Amino acid sequence: MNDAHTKSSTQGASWRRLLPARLDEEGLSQSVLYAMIASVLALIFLCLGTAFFNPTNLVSVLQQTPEFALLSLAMGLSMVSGGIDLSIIAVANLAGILAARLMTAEPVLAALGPEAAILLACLAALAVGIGAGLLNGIVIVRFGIPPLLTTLGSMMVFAGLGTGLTGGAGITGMPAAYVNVVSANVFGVIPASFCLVLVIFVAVSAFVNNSVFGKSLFLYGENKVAALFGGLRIDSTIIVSYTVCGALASLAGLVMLARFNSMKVGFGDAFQLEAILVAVLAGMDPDGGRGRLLNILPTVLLLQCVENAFTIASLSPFAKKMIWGALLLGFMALNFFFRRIVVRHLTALAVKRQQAPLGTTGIPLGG
Amino acid sequence: MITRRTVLVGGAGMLALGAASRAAFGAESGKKLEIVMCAKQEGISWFDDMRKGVEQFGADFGANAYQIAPETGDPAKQAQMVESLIAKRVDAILVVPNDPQSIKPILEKARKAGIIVISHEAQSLAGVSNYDVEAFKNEDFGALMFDNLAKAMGGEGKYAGIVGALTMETHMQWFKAGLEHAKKTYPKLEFVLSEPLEDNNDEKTALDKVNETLKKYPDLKGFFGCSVSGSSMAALAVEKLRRKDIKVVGLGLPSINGVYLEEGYQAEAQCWRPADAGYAAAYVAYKALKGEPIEAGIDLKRPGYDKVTIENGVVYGSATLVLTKDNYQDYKF
Amino acid sequence: MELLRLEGLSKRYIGTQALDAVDLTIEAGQVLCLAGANGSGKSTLMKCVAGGEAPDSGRIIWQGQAFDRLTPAQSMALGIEIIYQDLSIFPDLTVAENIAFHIIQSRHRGWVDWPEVDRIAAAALGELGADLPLHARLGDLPIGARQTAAIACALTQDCRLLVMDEPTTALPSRDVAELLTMVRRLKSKGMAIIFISHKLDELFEIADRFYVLRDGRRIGEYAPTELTTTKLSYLMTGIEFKGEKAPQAFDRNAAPLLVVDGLGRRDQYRDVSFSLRPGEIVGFAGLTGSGRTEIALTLFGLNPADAGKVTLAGRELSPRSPREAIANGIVLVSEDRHSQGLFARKAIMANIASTTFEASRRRFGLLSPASERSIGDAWIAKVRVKTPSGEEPVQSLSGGNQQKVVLAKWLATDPKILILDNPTVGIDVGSKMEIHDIVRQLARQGRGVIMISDDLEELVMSCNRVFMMQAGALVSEFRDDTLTVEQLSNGLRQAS
Amino acid sequence: MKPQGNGKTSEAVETRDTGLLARLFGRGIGNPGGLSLLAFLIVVYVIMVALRSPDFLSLASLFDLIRSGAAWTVVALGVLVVMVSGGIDVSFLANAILSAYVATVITKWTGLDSLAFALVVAMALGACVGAINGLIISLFSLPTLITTLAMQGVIQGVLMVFLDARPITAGRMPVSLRYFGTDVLFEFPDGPGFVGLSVFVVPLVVAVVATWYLLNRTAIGRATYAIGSNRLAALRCGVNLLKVNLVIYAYAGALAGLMGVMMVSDIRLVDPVTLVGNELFVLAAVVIGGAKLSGGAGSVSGVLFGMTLVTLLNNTLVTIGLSASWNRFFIGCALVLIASISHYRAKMRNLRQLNFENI
Repeated sequence: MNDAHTKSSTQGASWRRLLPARLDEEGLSQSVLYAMIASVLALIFLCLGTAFFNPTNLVSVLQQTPEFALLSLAMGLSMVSGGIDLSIIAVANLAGILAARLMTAEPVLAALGPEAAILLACLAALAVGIGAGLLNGIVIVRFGIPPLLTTLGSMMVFAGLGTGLTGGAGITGMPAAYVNVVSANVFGVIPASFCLVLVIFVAVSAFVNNSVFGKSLFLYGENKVAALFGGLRIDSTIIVSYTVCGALASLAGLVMLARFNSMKVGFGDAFQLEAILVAVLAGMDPDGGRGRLLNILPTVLLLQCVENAFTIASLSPFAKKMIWGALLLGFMALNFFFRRIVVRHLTALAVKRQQAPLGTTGIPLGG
Repeated sequence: MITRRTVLVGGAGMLALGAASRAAFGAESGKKLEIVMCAKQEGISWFDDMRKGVEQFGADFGANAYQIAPETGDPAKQAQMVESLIAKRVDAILVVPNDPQSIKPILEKARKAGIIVISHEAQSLAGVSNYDVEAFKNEDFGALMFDNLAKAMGGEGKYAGIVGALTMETHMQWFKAGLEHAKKTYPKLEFVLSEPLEDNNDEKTALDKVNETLKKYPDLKGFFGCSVSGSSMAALAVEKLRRKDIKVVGLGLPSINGVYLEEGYQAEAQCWRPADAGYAAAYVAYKALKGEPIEAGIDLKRPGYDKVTIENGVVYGSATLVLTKDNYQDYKF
Repeated sequence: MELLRLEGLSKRYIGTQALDAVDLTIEAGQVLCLAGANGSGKSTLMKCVAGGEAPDSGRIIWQGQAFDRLTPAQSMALGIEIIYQDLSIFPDLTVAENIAFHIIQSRHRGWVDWPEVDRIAAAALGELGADLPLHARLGDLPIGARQTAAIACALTQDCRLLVMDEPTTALPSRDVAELLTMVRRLKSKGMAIIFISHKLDELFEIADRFYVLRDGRRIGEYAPTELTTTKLSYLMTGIEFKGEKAPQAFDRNAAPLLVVDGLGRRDQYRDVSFSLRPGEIVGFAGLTGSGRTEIALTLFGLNPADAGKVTLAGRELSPRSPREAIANGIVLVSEDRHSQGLFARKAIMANIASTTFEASRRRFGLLSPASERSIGDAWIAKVRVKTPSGEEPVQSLSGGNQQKVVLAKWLATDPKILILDNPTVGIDVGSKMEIHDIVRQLARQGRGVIMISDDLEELVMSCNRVFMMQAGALVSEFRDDTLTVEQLSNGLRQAS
Repeated sequence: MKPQGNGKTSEAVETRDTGLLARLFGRGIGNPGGLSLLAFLIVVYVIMVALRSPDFLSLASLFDLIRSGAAWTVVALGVLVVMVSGGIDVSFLANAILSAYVATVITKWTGLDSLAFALVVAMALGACVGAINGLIISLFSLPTLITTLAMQGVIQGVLMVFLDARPITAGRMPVSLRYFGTDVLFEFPDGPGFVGLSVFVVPLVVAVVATWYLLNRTAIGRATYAIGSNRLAALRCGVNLLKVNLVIYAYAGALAGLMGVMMVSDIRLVDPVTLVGNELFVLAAVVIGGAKLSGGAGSVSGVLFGMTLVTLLNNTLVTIGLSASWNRFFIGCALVLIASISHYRAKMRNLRQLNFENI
């Protein structure tokens, strides 16, 4: 960090001294997010005390999080490119239904035995998620349909397919082995499914931040024309991003299947809009190009804590819905002001730099 | 730095808020038994009445009994709620599941945690929950519905019917038992559909489907509805067509179906009182918590539950209410 | 009669001081040509007048009435009309509605009278002598028609001052002549007209005054008789062009790097042939829309040709995507660096590394976290980007430094052929010189350079040869002794 | 975008569908190609249904279709107006039920048991809530989808928490509202019963005409298309974005209020937790009708066509003896198909014109 220019830029108004050394929207909204998390947790502590902050309850929060977290990650990932994926719940249901079918189908069990059948079912579910994501991505890229529209249509197609295949009925009675593995606890306390989520978050986030794919995706979200002119692999990047969304959704489906020991179209419908809310609250820019995927996890946990606290305090779930909506609106309004501050700051800065004398040193150009 | 300041300001606000909300929640209930009903969905009149029963029980027995429910009928949300209740270590969980199968693992977990679990409207959960409390035997309820239908139709004619969904356990039990019963008892009745219609418990869907069916089968003489939305919308459709010759029976609430009973668009409605069911379920949980015996013939202190029968972990009352033009006003739910 | 006076107008954006205390006066019945190089602040100045932008300081005085800023509605109510460079049309609306849009918004509030809209549109088009299908969706029509509609739209208003921002760029010469006739007629009716252009030759005959703007500052006002093309160029750029050029030494006998043979694309350009040797800088002059940029986009894989072939180092090539072009060593520094070249909110080093991370891909498509920084820092030093650190967002840089970042990102790919489309648009003189230096250095390293430019000096100074393009064809070639600004500008005048 | 500038003045105007459909559907707006496809789909489907059940081709079926689809179409028209401006609204159903609930309560409470009063209250409240949407969106230039999503939560919260809404059943509904849903304009005997044209056709026609008028005959309506088509150009032309947004979101809100009252009268039950969750279905119908998410395109006739298809699919299941299971699948397929055609065309056109912004 260059202190010189920061200092000079902060002389104007005293409030500027409150701002971080380098002004950028991402940093500001992240500060707000963590301030919000801290405040909400403090508020919950004030109201509920140990009724909320006890090990059992905290573990329970972790246990309830996995599918929601995976779906939110998928939603956040789709927002990186400035898109959105409304089909994730339908994909999760469809994948779960197929896995449930395979796990409970007599001929499969007879031919493969229970363990192999579970493995096959999981792979098949993943394949469904990947296939659905591929389809979304290809339609978006090839036909140029906006992602919102594509995934609205494909959501209906996938949910319709799931309903059609099952007649709307649930499939139950998963093998105990499967249910036990997913709902097991690591070290006896931490839910295995949450560990899985943690691993996936770290892996996806690390991969996106350090891979050609991730760089391309963020750059595409920032400016898709420049990405095209910059020779980035646009088509494959978008297709891969929706494929990963689909895969994450199918994982969420598998987790739900284990948690509920059954699967049916419509399980988790409520998560769809909540996942959008989480992603935006976590700082993912719906216009694309900005945000940190890893921030989604604390945000999901935050909302889950609120949800849990509301249940414990037996408050109306609609009050929770209202508070989330209001929080989101407030958060976006704040970001609006941050953007203004940043633009003003950069304008002042650039003018200052332009007026500075020309640089004289330089290394000769090499190949 | 912005973080620190925000936290400070936020913290001050929260202190105020926290104090206020603490006052609002009231003091912790201390040693009272905590019995929680997790209903299907918030904001529905059926469960509002059930809440009365649960709270009445709390008042009668000095227990901390209350009801919660998710804002949507999504089984995943309800499962999360029950899970939170387990973590809260309540003494008993009463549950009216949106999807009995999906909540099974969570109820098993609750049992493992030593919580008494009582289900309602979910016979398939018998054995998973400590007890499943039913207002009646579903088979009897279905047969009664078809008896009423036959009576209204004069024992002959074509009829059709609607359920919440073909995948809804209780509705299908009523329908199957009733159809079986009707085939044996009323040979002149004819069910014109291969399977009942589905309304997904949505009034608009029900209305459109019933309407379409009445148009397609103009010679229909009777209609049953296993869902409240189905039977009330069937009555409304009949009213819209002014076809009082079509007799509608089915599950109904005094508050919703009363008007149709009054005006003669619905012949009879039958139901059970949600408040009583809630009360009875809470009572069973209470007895289980107190270690009192739960056996056939005990009195759950509510009409219809004064002499329950027990079979395979299911507690049956005989709390069927048949609502007619004359008696629906006696009930306020 | 004085109509409009601007006093000390200033405006700055991220990256540039667009206007710096500008004063300007215009009277009724006067045609003022606002001259300046790209990025000199002409458009910003007019946006302030039209209410599209709010000036940071200064006053706008309209017939004695002073304003700190104008809103678009205010400006229109005063009788100021502007035709923007990007036309500001509504592609989804019909031609008639686009033309009569203001009338609908102001007069037809409660009941849009469509027959009258048609009449108004037809009348306005009639005045222009143009013929457009009134009920076609404007977005479906070619750019020329859209330009015509935009002008017709301005004519529907009770307009006292008409500002035209680069109005002739997309118009064929026939329409330019008609436009000038129109302008004379409007002028005789007492309307004031401001022409914004950096290609003023065509306007010498109608302009009453030239007003020259450079780097956001007023340079001066001149009568047409005081000026020559050369003098105007000097005033606009601040560079005294001494008729010298710095020709690149290159091996004229070397095997050509790029051979373009009979290249054509329907409706854009046809039968284009030329070759490029290592170390050579070939220029393309001509009007916007003459096919220059279109050829560049073809070579860059974004605009597949219908006919002809391209041979790169002896190998035939028809890139279907920028990726393919880049892989073959062809890169394009496009004219519009904001939308096509830069990721504005991303760090400088991320911008520079954006072309190379494919190359530094390691196992599983992963990148080493340090590579971005090392590539970024190296190139920031090489092209002398003025920044405290590579982590700054690229939007915090001045225009010239932004362009250096664009150059750096392409140089990082070690290209064989560099296509530059107006590489010094809207950047300050200092950076401009530096960029020219860089380009010459690149040529010395044996790369081929194609330079498209509206700036004739730039072409003369840098290029070994310059092609003149007109209506999709190469019409003449300038080299050696014919490659002078005078010759080029004569050629350009003939071409338009 | 400079690269657009190419010497194409001589290029012929791209051939467009200027047939009867195009002329019917207004001034080159919307997507006549897509609409003719949609009309074709509807006709084919009707023929299919009629082959299975010849009785289907009757006035009774038509009247049923109108009654059943009226409320949804009314709210879809509001969605259309917002979509034309390039926005998207998902709070309209929450708004509808809030408005209907409050209108019912106020009608009961004041004893002014008149339909007109209830409608005025509901539409006024709906318009206010809609205007709040428009205000927030304009003031902070927020993405419309997320904003209205948040608003949906807020509206539902206000309804359930602050107003403590509980279902109002048929017996307790104001008489005027009770019979709004069953009244018919005219009727004639049909077999054992009656066939009547529901009074819903009145608000439906009013909404259709009003929306058509707003979009095609008022300056605000044209400004709405302009904003959706090119926001920057609209601003430069002096279009007051705040005003237009306030008007269109308030209009959408008013239609939501109207729809809410129609819906509760239709099913004779004011259920505060109903409706919400069906937003995407309405959006789908509007998009099937040719509205573009990016704005600038969409027509009233398109909405009518889209809603006709969706309502037909929903209301013929019993007739053709299909379960509802595949319903969503078909609607989804229709959506993707129709969107593919129009967007693919636009993409190719943009590529040819060297416009890389919208591909």
